Amino acid sequence: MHEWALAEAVISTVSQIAEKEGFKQIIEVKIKVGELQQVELEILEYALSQLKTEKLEKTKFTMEKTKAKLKCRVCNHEWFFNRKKLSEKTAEAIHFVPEIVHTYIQCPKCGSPDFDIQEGRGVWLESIKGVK
Amino acid sequence: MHEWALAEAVISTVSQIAEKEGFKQIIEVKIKVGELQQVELEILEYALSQLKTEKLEKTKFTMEKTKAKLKCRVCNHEWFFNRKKLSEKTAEAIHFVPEIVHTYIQCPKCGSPDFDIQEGRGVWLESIKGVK
Amino acid sequence: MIDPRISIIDSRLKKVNNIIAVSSGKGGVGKSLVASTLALTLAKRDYKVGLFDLDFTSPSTHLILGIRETWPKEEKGIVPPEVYGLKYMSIIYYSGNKPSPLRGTEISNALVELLAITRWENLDFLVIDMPPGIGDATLDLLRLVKDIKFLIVTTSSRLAFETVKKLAILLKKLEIKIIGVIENMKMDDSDFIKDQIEEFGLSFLGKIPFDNRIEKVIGNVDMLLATVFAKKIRDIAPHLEKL
Amino acid sequence: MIDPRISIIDSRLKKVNNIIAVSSGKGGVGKSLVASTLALTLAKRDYKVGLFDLDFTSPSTHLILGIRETWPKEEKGIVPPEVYGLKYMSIIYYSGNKPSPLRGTEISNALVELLAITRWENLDFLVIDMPPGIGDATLDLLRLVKDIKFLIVTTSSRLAFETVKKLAILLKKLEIKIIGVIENMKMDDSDFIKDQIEEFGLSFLGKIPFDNRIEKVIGNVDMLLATVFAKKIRDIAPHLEKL
Ligand SMILES: Nc1ncnc2c1ncn2[C@@H]1O[C@H](COP(=O)(O)OP(=O)(O)O)[C@@H](O)[C@H]1O
Ligand SMILES: Nc1ncnc2c1ncn2[C@@H]1O[C@H](COP(=O)(O)OP(=O)(O)O)[C@@H](O)[C@H]1O
Ligand SMILES: [Mg+2]
Ligand SMILES: [Mg+2]
Ligand SMILES: [Mg+2]
Ligand SMILES: [Mg+2]
Ligand code: NI
Ligand code: NI
Ligand SMILES: [Zn+2]
Ligand SMILES: [Zn+2]
Repeated sequence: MHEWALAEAVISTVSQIAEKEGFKQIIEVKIKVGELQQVELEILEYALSQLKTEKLEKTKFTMEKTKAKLKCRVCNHEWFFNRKKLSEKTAEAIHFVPEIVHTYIQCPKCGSPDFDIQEGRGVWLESIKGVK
Repeated sequence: MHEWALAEAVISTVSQIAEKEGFKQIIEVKIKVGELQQVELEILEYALSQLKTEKLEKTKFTMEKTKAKLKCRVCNHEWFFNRKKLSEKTAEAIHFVPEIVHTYIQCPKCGSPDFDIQEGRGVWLESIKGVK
Repeated sequence: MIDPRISIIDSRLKKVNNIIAVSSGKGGVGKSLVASTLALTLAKRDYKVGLFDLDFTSPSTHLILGIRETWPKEEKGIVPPEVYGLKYMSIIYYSGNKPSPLRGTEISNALVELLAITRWENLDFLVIDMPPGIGDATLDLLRLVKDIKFLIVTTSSRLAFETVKKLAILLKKLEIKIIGVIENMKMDDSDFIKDQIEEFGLSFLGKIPFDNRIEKVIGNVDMLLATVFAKKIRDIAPHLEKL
Repeated sequence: MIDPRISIIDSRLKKVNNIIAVSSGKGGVGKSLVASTLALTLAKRDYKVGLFDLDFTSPSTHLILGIRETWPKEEKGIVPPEVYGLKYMSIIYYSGNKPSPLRGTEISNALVELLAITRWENLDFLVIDMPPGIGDATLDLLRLVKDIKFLIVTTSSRLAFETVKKLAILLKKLEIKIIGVIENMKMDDSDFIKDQIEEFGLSFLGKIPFDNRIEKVIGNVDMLLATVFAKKIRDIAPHLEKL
């Protein structure tokens, strides 16, 4: 359940932004969760609900999963990350440190480990709405 | 006059694309030249005219300079590269290997050499128009 | 899109009193051996100590310590397991013995991730074993970790020392604390490096002799701590206790 | 936006017969000393040889060769100057002795630039001195340079060899030619590394003894070529002439 740590990061960032923008209440926070990291949305949601501060009492957290798109830097081939092909242990390693994908996955076309995670890595804040 | 080498790269790339797209003639090539590298447009233009292949006989090369925008990774400060502040030798080093700017320039706000060249580095092909 | 991880790093390290990057610019000067032995030495003196291997493409400290079959706990983040009295964190938990061909952006991203999710909690010292070069890992620590202090390792060779000078110039310019410089694998008694270091305004922390029996103790902590190498590190440790 | 540099690299290297990356994964094993001495040795045998220092944040070969006051010519690109019979290229022409704190993306970009504008012309051998680790420089060479061959350097230490194994596994998987492995700074006569290398299906090219007088010849090519180190490299050179 290291989703908790990521939720703390979300709350801390949102609070900082609220401070900076002078928001009294945060209305909505849109979060994108990349599939590569296999974060469990329910756990993330639960953690967020537990970590809520005053300004975040009424906040609606929306979460959207993004597919993990990989692109080979050698042959330009693009493909999607497929968790099902991996062992439990490998999937877990990628869950903690998504870059470790370079240790376990190669370009299906040319075999290179030199690819770019173009989309779908980790947790991102897409937008934050608040009232002043 | 290492602009010649860059012109060769442009011609080689344009020719490759013409081949791939099945262009018989290239009508227009738009080139962006970043200020950081201080490429001399006249020399680049001259080199291109000398290196023209058959398919490129009637090509119009348009060139646009882009200001070099730097952004500090530590404090997020953004600023523009100013060649005039540099010695002849330093400017020349950056002319050959633009990344060397990290050796000679620091963020004017926080002093860090850890900044991003956001725009205005090197020679880029913006678009290529041709007829089949 | 905003990366939420950056803002939490500070609070993850809040209860760490001293964060010490064992660094050099040059590879193969003994950074990993110094970092490991120093962390063990401080732990023996009853400090709470963490060791974080940041050399993601060629990690070594797990070999030096002889670590096997430990794994971090997952508990509201990652809790580094305790090995030989150290809270120990390395990418090898995730990469195993397999190659991890990582570009700089990936090293940077993995580093941010680990800083954001690792719960070091209370530590007197967090010793960081740095990769060679002045690249993403070094620049990210400078960017993300407040009050980071550098412990620099060199050998007597000009090839190492010229690189170390570059690192020192950079850190000085950025007004980063340099604890001092260790001259490792010393073969003679010359004061050449010491003099240059002091002229440069840095503390010279000591000379560690070249010891060709060191290889035999790789992987055995008790034997490592019985070497001359470890004795010299014990002599240097008080410089850190004073921080 | 298309980067035009990539497409010209191939033709810049067309007249180079053998491109040899002296590599290791591990730092401080002697890559730079091997690369420099090997390049000099091949040049002495009347081959046309280039030496390209790709360790951008801690370049060393200019110190080993004792290079000063040379500068590439600008002639439809950059023409590397000839020093001691070698066409010699290094970032120090541009960075001088100053620190160059470069992230991986910047190393990659500078590497592409230099490959795109440097006119090596006819060469029998281009020897490339690699940085430690498996990072941007290694991945870019694999991406951009056809027919690149690797010469791997290790020491007898497990700390070096474990990293070297990772590099070798990676290269083998990618079906990249590995010329062989050199065991440097050898202190005893054991065949441990040799046996493991051969078991792994690689050529073992030879052992180079540890020689504590090497430091005195840094910067002096004639003296360097008179060492046991250079003699061993001469014994290894035929492996390259057969390529
Ligand atoms: N004082 C010393 N005497 C002999 N060998 C040493 C000494 N210090 C380090 N070594 C050896 O030198 C090599 C490089 O050390 P390491 O700690 O891996 O350096 P780095 O982390 O800087 O690359 C290893 O094989 C190590 O065992
Ligand atoms: N055979 C050897 N005997 C003694 N010292 C050596 C030997 N080979 C290399 N060295 C020394 O070891 C250090 C590391 O060598 P270097 O070529 O810089 O390694 P790398 O390029 O792998 O970092 C240098 O100080 C060098 O002079
Ligand atoms: Mg603190
Ligand atoms: Mg190390
Ligand atoms: Mg060729
Ligand atoms: Mg080197
Ligand atoms: Ni988890
Ligand atoms: Ni020029
Ligand atoms: Zn591919
Ligand atoms: Zn700044």
